Amino acid sequence: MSPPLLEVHGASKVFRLEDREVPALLDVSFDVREGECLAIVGESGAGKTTVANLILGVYPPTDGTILMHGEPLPARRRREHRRAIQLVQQNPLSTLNPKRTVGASLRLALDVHRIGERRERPEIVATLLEEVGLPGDFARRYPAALSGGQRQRVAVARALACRSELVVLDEPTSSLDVLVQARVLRLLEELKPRRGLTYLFITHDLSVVRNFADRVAVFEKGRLLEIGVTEALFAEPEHPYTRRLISAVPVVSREEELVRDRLAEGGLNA
Amino acid sequence: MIVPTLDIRDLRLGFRTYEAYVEVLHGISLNIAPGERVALVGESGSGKSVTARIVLGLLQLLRSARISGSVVFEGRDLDRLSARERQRLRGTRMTMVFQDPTSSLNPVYRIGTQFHEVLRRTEPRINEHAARERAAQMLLEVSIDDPDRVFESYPFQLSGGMNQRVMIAMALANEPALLIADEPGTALDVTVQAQTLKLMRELVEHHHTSVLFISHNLGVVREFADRVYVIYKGRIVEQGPCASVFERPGHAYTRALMAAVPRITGGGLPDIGDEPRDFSQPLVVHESGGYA
Amino acid sequence: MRRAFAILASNPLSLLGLILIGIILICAIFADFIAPFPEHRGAVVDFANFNQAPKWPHLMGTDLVGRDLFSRVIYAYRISLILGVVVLGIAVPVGVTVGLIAGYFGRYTEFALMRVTDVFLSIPPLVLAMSIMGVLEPTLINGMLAVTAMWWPWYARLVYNMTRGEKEEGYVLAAELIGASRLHVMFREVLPNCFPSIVTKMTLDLGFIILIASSLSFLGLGVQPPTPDLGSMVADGAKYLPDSWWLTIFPSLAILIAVFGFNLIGDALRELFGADQ
Amino acid sequence: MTPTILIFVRRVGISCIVLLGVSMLIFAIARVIPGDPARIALGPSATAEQVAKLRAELRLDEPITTQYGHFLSELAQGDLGISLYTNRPVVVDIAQFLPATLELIFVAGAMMIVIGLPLGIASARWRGTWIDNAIRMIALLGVSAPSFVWAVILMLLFAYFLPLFPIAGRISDTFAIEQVTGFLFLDTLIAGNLAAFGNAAWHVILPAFALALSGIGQTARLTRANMVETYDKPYVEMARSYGVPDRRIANRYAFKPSLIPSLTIIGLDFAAMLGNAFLVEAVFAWPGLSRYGVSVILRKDLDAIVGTVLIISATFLIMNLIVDVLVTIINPRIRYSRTAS
Repeated sequence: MSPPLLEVHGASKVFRLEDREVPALLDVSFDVREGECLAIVGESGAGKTTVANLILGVYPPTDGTILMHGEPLPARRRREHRRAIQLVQQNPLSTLNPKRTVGASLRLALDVHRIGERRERPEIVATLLEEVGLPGDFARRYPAALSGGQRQRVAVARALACRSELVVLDEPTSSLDVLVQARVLRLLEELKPRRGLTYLFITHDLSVVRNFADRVAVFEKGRLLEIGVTEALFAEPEHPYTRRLISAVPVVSREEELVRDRLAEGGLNA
Repeated sequence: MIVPTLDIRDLRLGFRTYEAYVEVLHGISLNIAPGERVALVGESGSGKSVTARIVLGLLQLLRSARISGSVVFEGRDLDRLSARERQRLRGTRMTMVFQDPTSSLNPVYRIGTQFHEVLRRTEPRINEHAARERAAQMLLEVSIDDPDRVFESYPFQLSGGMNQRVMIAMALANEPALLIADEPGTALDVTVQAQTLKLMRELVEHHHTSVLFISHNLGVVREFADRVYVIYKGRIVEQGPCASVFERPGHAYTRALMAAVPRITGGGLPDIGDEPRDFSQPLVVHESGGYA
Repeated sequence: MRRAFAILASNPLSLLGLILIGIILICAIFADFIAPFPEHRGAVVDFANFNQAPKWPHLMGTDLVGRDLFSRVIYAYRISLILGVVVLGIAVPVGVTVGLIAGYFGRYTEFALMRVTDVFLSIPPLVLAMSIMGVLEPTLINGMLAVTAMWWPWYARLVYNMTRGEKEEGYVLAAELIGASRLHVMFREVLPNCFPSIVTKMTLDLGFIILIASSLSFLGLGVQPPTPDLGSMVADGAKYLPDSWWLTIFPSLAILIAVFGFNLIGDALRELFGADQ
Repeated sequence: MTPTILIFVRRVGISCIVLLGVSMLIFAIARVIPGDPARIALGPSATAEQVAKLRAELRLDEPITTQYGHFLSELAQGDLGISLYTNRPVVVDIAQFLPATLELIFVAGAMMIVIGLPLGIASARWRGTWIDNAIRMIALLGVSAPSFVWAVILMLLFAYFLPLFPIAGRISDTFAIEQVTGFLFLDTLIAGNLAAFGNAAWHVILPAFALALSGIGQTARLTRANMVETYDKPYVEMARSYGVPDRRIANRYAFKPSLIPSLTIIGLDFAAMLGNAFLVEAVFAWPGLSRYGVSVILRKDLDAIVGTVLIISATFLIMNLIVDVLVTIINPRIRYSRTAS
């Protein structure tokens, strides 16, 4: 088993509103290992996004620590900390600045982290686009001229541009059509070993998780209920909530229906 | 002979813009028997939602829309009806459930007021008290047992699932012949979506309501509908009973769709070719299906 | 840009706006060649032709000291436009910067900056300009100062509201996560998305500045005679209503046409940019 | 109702802070005055001693912060100082002139809402048709001219050429009405003189309309824009799908949510009216705050300038508070959100 890339120890997050406190995450600990894809599964209010934001350093945890390569990540992150952890967002419509070209959005990552010589950067941008399956001359286009799937590919290229180690995938395909979703997921799967990436995959879609993630962590109402290797968790879901989630999955074949209903009742081996 | 609830033949829709004339629907035909649940499944931009809006007579209000073909509802050709007569059908004989329940309810009126408005469509003189009673009865049917609290609430004070149930109750309150459901519950959590769909299915069965169910989610369609039409870029490419379409998809596009869905049983991510190879093949009709 | 122009020209109303403003701009820029009596912009007295109703060569008639009203209206346009350009030249950068900072930083910065903005917005615009003009000497420069002081908060408010909205957009988060500086995020990421609204407002405001400036001089708090000014021309003429109607009606129409023209274009721009999104 | 009251208290607090800021700003503006106000007040014939004495009386020799401190403590006692122009307390002057201005503004404000809102609704409901185009044109014309231009044009048309309305003043000289509140509408009613009430109403129509025109245009334009935006909302489509008639959608389903942003702008239009009233009053010889305001500004009468601007801003802030309360009542989302912002 590979060593942990990122460790979350006893992380809690409480949001202070004017007249009350809203706990979003309660004493959560887990780690993400180098080269794996850890899926974080749950419904709205589960704390998935809070976990992502803590790891990305959007805001600091109320309690607990987050370690990267065994080093604690500070609350105020320097540029170097930013580079290693990148995000692919859910909404392809807003993830790219509509007033800047695709190339400019990618160039920003290179400029900020001084990757490559200034002269080489347009070349690097083109290479990055090709790596995510887009023609290099897309650099001149504005996001309005791109489809949802193409925008998500650009977002992936942006994460690659930073030479990031951990990519947080926040429902990256949930607003895409099923054919496009399949292609984008495929791309992500291919990039992972080639670029030595580690994924934290946030989703509510268990069917995708089953085929895409190495390990799964199930969250509900800010708590981590269950975490385990995908195969094992889908063979023997321990927690009743996990079973409820599985029972709600819409399936397209009789065979799946049988498996799902047995899982919902307790597990394949029960 | 039974009169179908809805019979669409060779429906075409185009929009006249400044630059050109864009055809969105290229002649689709579709029918729904009384009490039948029929799904129209396809990707975004395939023309599902506009079809629903033509049936309701909403798109006809747009001056840029050009519509041809026939839409016969309970034996009456909608094209021959005046705008006023079409309006009279809406909310009484045909109703609609929308994608995002919370934003589909008016944010500045209480649920009770909005429900009253809906009931007034069939009974214009219904008073508040009677409306409350009728509405409470409907809310009980969608498993809301504290109707009074719900009536006093504004939509933003209720959860998405609650609002969805309220919408379903409103949609069925006037005993419509046809319910159009446009991606119902897509904005909700999976467990809530599963619950409300189950509830809706039971209810329409109980009330013997015909349903036109619009969705992009094959799994949801399979669980809800009796029969399915697959639409691709404004053309129906395949139709038949859910069981046979899902077991033996005949059309290249349907097969690709089915293949692209990741399975809960595992087996890895699907491998999808880049180009739609033969998605424009002619219509595939499954023998056991179809209703005429 | 060319496409935008083509769309503007295809709509009869915005075309009318373009034509009106085009004529006014040409008049203002080439006033020395277009005005039939350029010397009448100053303190000229021609008692032989005083207070005459419109007839050739005095298209709009003459005023009480015999100056050609048409020439004076043209020169008044020039001064109004210079005023408008200078005011916006100062007010827009100031307001935009304040709005960006308040909207992007939030919290205490936002509270402080927006309360200052509120203070300026809480004094009815004309009253604020009046007090400044009254306290200072009524000259063109001071007029610009007074109008600028009442104008920047509107841009601060506009950009502040937009920034708060844009801040929630994914691309801002993406830039922040890459590690881009705050300056970059504010001025390179957020600001370009505010441009359409800013440009639209600037077009509308060129009209409204003419309106406010003429209001000030109508009250005797604007540009002083003998400099031609639409507002003071209306004020002077109003004393001789209804007999010498041309003294008030033509300057009034001149204001109306200019503001109307800018409004037409502003509306068209708003629709154009709105449709783009 | 507690949250509503809480919001209200909060808004009052913020308004007070803003008003304090206004006082500082206007105080600062008034003190950068070039030339010596004492000299201007006393005229060129006054001796240097007299000027020095007045300077001391006005505390002009002290640092500006001390002056401001004195000003605040006097303000707390309801004292705005003495006008050098009328030699009376500024408070008394304002009390005399303000009611006429407020009366004008209230009537204009009522016109703005009663005419502007329905025009906006009609324009949105029949958008794209000739009705819409006509209303948009009228609204655009309304905002395209300063109110003094409208005042002059209306006066020329409806007082001179078609003598339907009086040319100037608040009430005909034949009526002698005892001043109780300063508001003629109230005073005539108190006096029980309906003829005088009617005469006052007849006098106010033309100036109020001139003042209201740009507000009417603005309100119509804004209401239309908001309504058109609301028409694209899913809940309007849902109302349509339930066969709710167009008229009911326009007047109810789309109107109420659209009113929320419109109201805020209507509040700002009131502010513009407070300023524009100066222009209209000048044209129609309306005995309001205008002549006083312009006179004190031209004479650099410090206390009177500060007092006038402060009162006008306070009026504006109070109107905005009223608007805020209305918005809160209409918008349940504010009323019921526990974290009102």
